[in-house]
Amino acid sequence: MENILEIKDLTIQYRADNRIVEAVNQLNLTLGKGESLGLVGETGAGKTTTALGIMGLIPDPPGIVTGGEIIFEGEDLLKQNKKRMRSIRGKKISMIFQDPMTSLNPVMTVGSQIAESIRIHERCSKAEAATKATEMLELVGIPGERYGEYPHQFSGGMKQRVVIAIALSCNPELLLADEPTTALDVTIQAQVLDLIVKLKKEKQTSMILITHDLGIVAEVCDKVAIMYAGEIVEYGSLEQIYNHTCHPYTKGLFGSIPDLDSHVKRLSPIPGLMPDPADLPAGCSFCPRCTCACERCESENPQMIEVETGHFVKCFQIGKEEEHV
Amino acid sequence: MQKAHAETGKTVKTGFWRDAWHRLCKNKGAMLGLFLLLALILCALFAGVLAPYPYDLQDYSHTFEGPSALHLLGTDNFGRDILSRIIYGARISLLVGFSSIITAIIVGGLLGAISGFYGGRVDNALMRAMDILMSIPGMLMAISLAAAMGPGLANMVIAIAIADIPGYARVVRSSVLTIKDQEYIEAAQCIGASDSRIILRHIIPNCIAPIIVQATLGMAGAILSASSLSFLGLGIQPPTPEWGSMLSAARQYIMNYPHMCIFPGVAIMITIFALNMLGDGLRDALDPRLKN
Amino acid sequence: MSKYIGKRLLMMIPVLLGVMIIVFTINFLTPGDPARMILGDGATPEALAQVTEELGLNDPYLVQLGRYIGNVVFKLDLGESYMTGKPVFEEIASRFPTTVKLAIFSVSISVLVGVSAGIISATKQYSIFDRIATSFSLLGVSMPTFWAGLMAVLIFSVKLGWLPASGSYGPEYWVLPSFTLGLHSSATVMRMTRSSMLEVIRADYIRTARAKGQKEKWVIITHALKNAMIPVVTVIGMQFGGLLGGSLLIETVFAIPGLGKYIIDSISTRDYPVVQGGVLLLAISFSLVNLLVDILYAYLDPRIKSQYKAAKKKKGGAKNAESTC
Amino acid sequence: MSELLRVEGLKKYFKTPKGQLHAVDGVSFSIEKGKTLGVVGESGCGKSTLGRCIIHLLDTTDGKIFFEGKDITNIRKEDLKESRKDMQMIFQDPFSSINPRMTVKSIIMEPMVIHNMYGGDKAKQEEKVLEIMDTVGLARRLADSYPHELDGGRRQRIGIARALALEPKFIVCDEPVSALDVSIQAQILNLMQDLQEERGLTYIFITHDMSVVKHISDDICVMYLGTLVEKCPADKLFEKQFHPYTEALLSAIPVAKVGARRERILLKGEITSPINPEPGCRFAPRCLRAKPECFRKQPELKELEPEHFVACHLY
Repeated sequence: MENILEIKDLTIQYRADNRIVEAVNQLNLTLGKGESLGLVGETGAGKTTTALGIMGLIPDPPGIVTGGEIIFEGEDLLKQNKKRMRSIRGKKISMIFQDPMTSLNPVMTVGSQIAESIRIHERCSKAEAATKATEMLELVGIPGERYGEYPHQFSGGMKQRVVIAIALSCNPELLLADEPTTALDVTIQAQVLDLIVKLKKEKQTSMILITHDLGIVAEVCDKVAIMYAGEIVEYGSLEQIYNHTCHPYTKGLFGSIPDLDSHVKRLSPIPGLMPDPADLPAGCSFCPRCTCACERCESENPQMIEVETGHFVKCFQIGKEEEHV
Repeated sequence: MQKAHAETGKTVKTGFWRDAWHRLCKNKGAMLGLFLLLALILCALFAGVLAPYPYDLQDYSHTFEGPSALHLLGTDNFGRDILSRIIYGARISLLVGFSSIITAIIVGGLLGAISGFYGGRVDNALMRAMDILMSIPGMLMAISLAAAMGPGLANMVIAIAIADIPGYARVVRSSVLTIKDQEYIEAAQCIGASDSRIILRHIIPNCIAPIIVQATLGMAGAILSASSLSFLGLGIQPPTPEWGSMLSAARQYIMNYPHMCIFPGVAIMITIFALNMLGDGLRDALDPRLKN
Repeated sequence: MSKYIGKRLLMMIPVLLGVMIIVFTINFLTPGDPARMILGDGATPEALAQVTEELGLNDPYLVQLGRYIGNVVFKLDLGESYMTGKPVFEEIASRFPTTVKLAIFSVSISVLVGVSAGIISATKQYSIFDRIATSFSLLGVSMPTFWAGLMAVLIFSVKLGWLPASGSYGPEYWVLPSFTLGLHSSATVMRMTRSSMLEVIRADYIRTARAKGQKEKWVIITHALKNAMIPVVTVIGMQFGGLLGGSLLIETVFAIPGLGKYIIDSISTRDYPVVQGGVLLLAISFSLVNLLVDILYAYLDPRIKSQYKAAKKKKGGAKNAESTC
Repeated sequence: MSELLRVEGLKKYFKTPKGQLHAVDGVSFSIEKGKTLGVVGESGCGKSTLGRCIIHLLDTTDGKIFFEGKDITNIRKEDLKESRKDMQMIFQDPFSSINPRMTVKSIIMEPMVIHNMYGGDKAKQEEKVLEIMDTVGLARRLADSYPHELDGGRRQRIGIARALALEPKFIVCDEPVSALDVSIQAQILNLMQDLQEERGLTYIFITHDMSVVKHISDDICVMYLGTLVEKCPADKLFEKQFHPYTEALLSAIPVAKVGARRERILLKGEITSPINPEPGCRFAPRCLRAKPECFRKQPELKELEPEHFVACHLY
């Protein structure tokens, strides 16, 4: 399959008060055309930063992309000039943000916010853009009459639908959805997820879904990447990650969520806390919390190993097990 | 950073005020302001030692003299040394600024706290009254009060304080309201804390920071108002040295002896500048959330 | 919208009544015998008693207050000047336009300079322009108005001889006072605009606009500006109050025969009816300006407008589900 | 088994400019000693208000609350302070629920000081604080730290320690883990279960997270717009639901298993306003199976199967 996006050794730092925070650390990731990738991790793992990096929207200062490549349809996004990036943003790659409450401009009508995106990328008159924006509204399940209303007149779920309409208005090739349903109630979340999946299929868009919810990933994605402290620690197909979990962190994540179907009396959480991103451990960043860490893990950062076709794990212990077998 | 310390077990003593002080120390502008302010306070306290001449020593052989080695900032129409008068003037300005702000904060803060804590009708009545007071521009209010009460230090302090009260009432009310919404107030009710304990232990310590910032910036405003009143002849009366009234007297000589007009104004400016810098710095230091 | 304006107008009534009560009470408490002021020092006790009786000064406070408010509201009668014996209303009405003219000139300068400098400073944070503008504004807010006026006279009239120092006989006489007042208050407007702009630029919806591929210039103009102006408008309204107060000082410094100087002169001649009337007129103008500000506010912020619309159509309530948790 | 808390027809209305907001509208249930009652529902369903009414942070509009058989609905102020020793609360937001100007030690000690525990002996209280810190898994060296130095998980442990300081019998937990990351959430959930076992605590566990509520509760109440729509033992609820809202709610939960996707029931529209609600079932406007009757009369809670109560006209 053709790859639409290839990220190689991407490193993004935030610099403030003589402190360097490695938000994204030598990240590698590939996404095939039409695929949905779930990028899973906890707060501070660097998921959003990665997405903003792809969009070229890292706030500078304090953020700096210090190295790596982001190859999208054959061109390195990090080498493009501002004008070229603008023509890619919103047209070829677009993003749905986490908080629908704050991601819409409170003093502009929702219709004009959708139309704006159309006007930027497509040669059309104001009236044509408005017609298309109304269509987009209806597509995401909002009556077209509400074109002239303001964001505060919409509920959270409705606002997120508007954000989706903006993101999909120019039929992007790649959609970055950053926790699109975290701020919503379960039943509304189900509606919005259904909408995203439906539209993605219709428009054959590739997608990176950023979330901390392994349940959502299981329902929506084909590929999964688990992120910890700015790195991908495990990557593979949905089946590989969920049924042949390898990395101790991924195992810990699964052990932490209560299961609806079986009855477990106690959860088995990961001990300890996420390391301070300004002061990462020398070796494997998960080592201080890992139950099966050895001396080597403390001093040396493991490389990604392919344990089966398309299933990569960043852990020394996995290699060992293989050897023993 | 602190998390890391907690993690590694290094016990670094931190506290809200200590942290705020460290942040303030990093702010060059605020440090400059603090330094200037301390210098002014020293001037005011030790005016008798620092001033080269008594403030009311008249020397008719040396009137209207420009700056010289003998009189660093020159002399005025009575031959009095301007530098000495400015140094003594710091006393009045700081005194007026400080006492009117303290009065305004105590009265306004109390009204605002009552309004915010009890809410409902009390709040409504108090806030409407404040709206009315605020619909008269502060300077105009101070001028009419000063005009009604007549000149003098105490009257000036009262006039400025009254004009400032509604502003403080609003600031304190809004911070009390914000704090009242926090879950830790509910938590305190849950463990059976009395109203007075909640106010004293939980609300006041948390709204002191914005009040300090307001007070610093407000003191600058009060000193400006004081000098304006004196300039209009409604505040401190000659021969007491006050920067505003010095300017008022100097005005008629501006054509020929501009030095009389320049230096007292510079003194006012330095004071206000110092307080503004310190106030801005305090705001950043006391509210780390604002600074990203 | 008209309902909103109507409500604001109604709300002004108690405020204006309150202002009248305050102004009257301050005057009531002022020591000094009005009868003696009118008749002069040589007056006989009988004459004094007669005038006191005629003016109703023996009546209780509330009676006098009621009479005062009745006279002001129904007859526009503010009493007579002790000095000239003419109705105060005529005296102040003839001088008021001068003060209004000065205030309008200065507010225009203040808004023009303050808002544009604030916007440029915020969009180019830490640039040379920003540093210079912030330093100037800091000096500006630290300067007393009257001293700034004196320095302007010293430089432009005494030293350079470009502009007249005092009086009001032609357009050139307006330059120094308007610029002194205007530039002085522009310092505050600039600081507010800058900080409000900086806050808005960091908002999520600005990121959304950038993610659409919008040009930075348009992001600022169409998205940031209107939102940033909401708090600035309030500050401009407050500044207008400051300018009315400042006009007392500036008119005195530049010897402009406006209402401000008239009030100050009347204070020194103890012509209290004039002071009372003048202060009342200035306070009323300030209230009217605040009314304008509120209307402008509703225009800028659709959330305020729709509060009034929602009450009209019942549907609005159901749409915006209230959260109670 | 003995009953610890019983709530009968609890109502809480708020006055708003637009009308009466029916936050909680006639909720009844009881909890047995040492058990956990889970209360689930989406935002705006009144679950937090319910918790705050029980703990007397809010006055109740109507209805009765019995604690250990005593009616505590309109308890006198002096008695309320005493009853605080038995009933405590753990809050949702680990950041706003503890006073930023107090040290960890003084936060945990405050309830002991207020209630003059251990005869007001300071040393004894301090010792007790350290003991509680051990219990909730806070290192003793953190006693003099300020909250802002600590992460969300540790702050939530402080909140739990404060609630434990009075050695209560009953704790209302208002979304205690929803602000935390999954790995930390699991740590806190385990801690709460351990405490329950050791101390025989009784919990009301308020949350919007179905998997958490299933994990921790013995019984579950499902709320919708201020009303209780379904109540039954936790395991049973996930096997069989009667109320259409519960069905939809459960089907909407994404399951972290490959191919586990269930038939999803998508509700139409969004939650309606709790202000001056129309008569009839609150869920009727969104219900896929609503009958004309549903819009006329509010359904009563009926016991359809042993221990399984449902408020719906369909049954």
